Amino acid sequence: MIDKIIENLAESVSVIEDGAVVLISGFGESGNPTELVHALIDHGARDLTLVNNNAGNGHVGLAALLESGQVRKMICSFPRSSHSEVFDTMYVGGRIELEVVPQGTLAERIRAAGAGIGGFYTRTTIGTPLADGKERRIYNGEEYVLEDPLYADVALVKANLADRWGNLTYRLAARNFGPIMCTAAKTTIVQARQIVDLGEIPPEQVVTPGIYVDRVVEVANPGSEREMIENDVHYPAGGAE
Amino acid sequence: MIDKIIENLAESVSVIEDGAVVLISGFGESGNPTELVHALIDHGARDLTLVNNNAGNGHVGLAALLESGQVRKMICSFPRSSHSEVFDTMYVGGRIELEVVPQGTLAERIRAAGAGIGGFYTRTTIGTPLADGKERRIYNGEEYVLEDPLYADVALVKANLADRWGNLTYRLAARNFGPIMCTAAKTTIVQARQIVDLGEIPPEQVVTPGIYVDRVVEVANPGSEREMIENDVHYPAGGAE
Amino acid sequence: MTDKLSRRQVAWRLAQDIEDGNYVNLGIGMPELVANYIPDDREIVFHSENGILGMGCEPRANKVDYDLINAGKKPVTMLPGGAFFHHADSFGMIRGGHIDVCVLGAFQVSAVGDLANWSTGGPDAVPAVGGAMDLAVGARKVLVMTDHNTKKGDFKIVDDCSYPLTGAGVVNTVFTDIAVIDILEGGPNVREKVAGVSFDELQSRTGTELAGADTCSELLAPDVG
Amino acid sequence: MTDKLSRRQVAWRLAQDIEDGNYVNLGIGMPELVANYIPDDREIVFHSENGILGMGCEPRANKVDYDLINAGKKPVTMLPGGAFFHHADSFGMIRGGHIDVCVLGAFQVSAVGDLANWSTGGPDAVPAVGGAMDLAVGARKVLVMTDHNTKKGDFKIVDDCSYPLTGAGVVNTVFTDIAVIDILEGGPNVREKVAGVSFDELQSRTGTELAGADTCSELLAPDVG
Repeated sequence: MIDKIIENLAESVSVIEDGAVVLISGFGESGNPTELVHALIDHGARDLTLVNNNAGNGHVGLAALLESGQVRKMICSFPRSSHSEVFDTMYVGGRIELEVVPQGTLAERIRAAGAGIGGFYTRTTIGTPLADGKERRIYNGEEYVLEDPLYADVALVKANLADRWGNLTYRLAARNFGPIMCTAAKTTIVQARQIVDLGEIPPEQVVTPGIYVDRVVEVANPGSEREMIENDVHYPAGGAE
Repeated sequence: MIDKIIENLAESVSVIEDGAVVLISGFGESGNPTELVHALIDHGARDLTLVNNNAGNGHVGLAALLESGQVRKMICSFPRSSHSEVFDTMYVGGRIELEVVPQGTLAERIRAAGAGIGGFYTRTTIGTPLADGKERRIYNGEEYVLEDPLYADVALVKANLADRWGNLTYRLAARNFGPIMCTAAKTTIVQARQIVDLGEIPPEQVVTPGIYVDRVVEVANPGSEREMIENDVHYPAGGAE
Repeated sequence: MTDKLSRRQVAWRLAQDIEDGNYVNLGIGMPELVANYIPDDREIVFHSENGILGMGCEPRANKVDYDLINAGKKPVTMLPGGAFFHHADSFGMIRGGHIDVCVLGAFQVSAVGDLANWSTGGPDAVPAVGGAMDLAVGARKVLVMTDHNTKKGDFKIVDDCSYPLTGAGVVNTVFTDIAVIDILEGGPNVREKVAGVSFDELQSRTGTELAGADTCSELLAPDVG
Repeated sequence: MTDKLSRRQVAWRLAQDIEDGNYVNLGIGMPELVANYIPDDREIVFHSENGILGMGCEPRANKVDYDLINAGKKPVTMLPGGAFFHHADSFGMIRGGHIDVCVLGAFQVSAVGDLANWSTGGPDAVPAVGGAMDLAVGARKVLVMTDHNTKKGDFKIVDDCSYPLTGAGVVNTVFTDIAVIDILEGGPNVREKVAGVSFDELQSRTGTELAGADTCSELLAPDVG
């Protein structure tokens, strides 16, 4: 019998090893697997490479994971934000590596890894410093650069509904990076707002088929990073002192 | 106001020009835009290149379009089938060109064209004659070949629901090539079983967003090619005599 | 006699150039103002790169849902006919040439339409690019919305960008507080300028040679604040 | 003493090698029989390359819906937990290494696991490849189900394939009517053979050198027809 449901957060992330490349879903306030990220802080795996569109806010979620010292490198498209002081300080202090990837190329590199594509050409970055040193090729008279897949060991993803096969749906625009990140990691760990019976998600409405998902944990009332930041929450409590 | 709904089939395909590359959705009996294909026969555009997984059955739909003499070249993964006598005869008689592309590479080439990807590497065909002459590259110690996007002028696609913005859903496994073909053509023409009011398709359940669709025509009770073949229907009537 | 437009007026002016039925992506910040000034008889579908088509206006305070935000991470609403999709599909839409118009800000625009809007190249700056490079190459039309000069009075429309590029040869038209300038094959061509600024003065405030002295018309906008 | 299995028995034997929880693609034709013999205590998710996960059995006649067919174009049903997706996603799933097992037929399998199953190379044949090349490189395990020899008695397991390849070095195990042969690093190794065929006879019916004479066990299957 297939049952991907894990009873608690700690167990769900217990398989993450030192040195792992970890994809973390979410964009802004939507789709962040904050509880899984906090469980990863407690778990303590080190020397991680994180992949997210941004680089965390405040002192919770991804920013708290950076602050914990467990992260060697950040791959993202836009590290700067109004509350990205943890990353900013670490970067300026030389305490973290940064790879900046245009947002669409980041998404496509993740998709390529999941779909068995070994590399692809895109016009994005042509004429910019981010194309320096990259192989080029002409299609339809326009220049393209070659980009590589972005393989990962682990994906931490937030979904809305999930079932024991790992089928997923997402709420509204919280879908963002979730579906492609699920495909690209050796182990995909999902926090879902609600676990439903098999068959409750109509097959035409499944967004991520369970084949891409390894572990599902229910987090019925996920916290809001925005509210945590407004209340100056640090994870773990007192961690910044 | 955006209104992509066209009142009749003849008008919907009237924009197709001689020499067009035409993507045709469908796999087996599911998802074939038979009525649009018949309208294209009546329209009469010539020197076409068709792209479909197969090469038509009986003397209706895609096979009838081949039989009409309007097609120069067929791009597909599997031209042979139990009722593919029209294609078989034309091919053996040297009256049509054939490009055989593995099914996954065919799908990915179509997706690449729609997604602004200029080419991609895949392991598929390595070690086979279909890789002859193709550029190679190593990823993770394995050999990959370079494949090009497959750009098209027109896509003829069968959907289930559609609205005036061109948002689409598909029935069951009739989804197959529809969503990617919609993205890859300059002009995408859709026959839908039912046109619904804007907003009736929930935004999380839209499979093809209207941005990819140019023209929608309602065909409430599409014919079954399988039944037509059983009844030895020829399109147009008497066309084979 | 108008000698400069407000930001809202620039947004209004740019909005008049967006056609009925266009699929439009508005960059974060100033470009977002454009949504307010689309003429009532035009139906526009707004795209947001996080995975939305068919965005509506800001929600009322009691309708805010942080799972429904735009690329600027601000709460939005959905119009009937909208759709959600994932990030790879969203950028496939952008790169694949399906977005009719994108509106971006700029640090600099060059005479051949190069755009620099992501980095001032300072050694200590944290580099951050987001989706601008994809939009710059992917959108059918790239419209730039910017002040004509920096606060210090430096040129923003220049022979060659000194800042790192976002995209090369991508800009179609620049909408500034004093002019509308099309980047044509032959170079920048002034389509409109405010009455209070002479062509010579416009040229003196621009770091590259402008054409259109004899053909440009008056840049006008209603008092939208 | 069994001297050969029926096709259904080969399907049964192969089904025993599919593990609980596996995602499995069954090729068109003979491999489809495998679905009937999965042990009751194993939950398997069947994939069909036209865009289905979670296929169930054949529908009753009054439940046939030709929008719900498998890659062989035959009507199927859906199990609770199934999902539909488009062709690019379906082959991303295959190429990306997400399918645990695929079962394919073969014209020839070589000593190093090359598979030839799409073309006999004849000059007049209409070439047709379908999804076999994607499955051959993409599935984690490729299991081949075939008669041990052709109807004419020719070898199908050979030193080198004479027919055009579907994939190079992709086959893990070959299930024939008289043996189960693993393609190991050192070459083909007989895991099981029917009692009615001696190892020497098996070798004589095989076009490449076989190992495992001392270790192979008996190939048995119940009378499944």
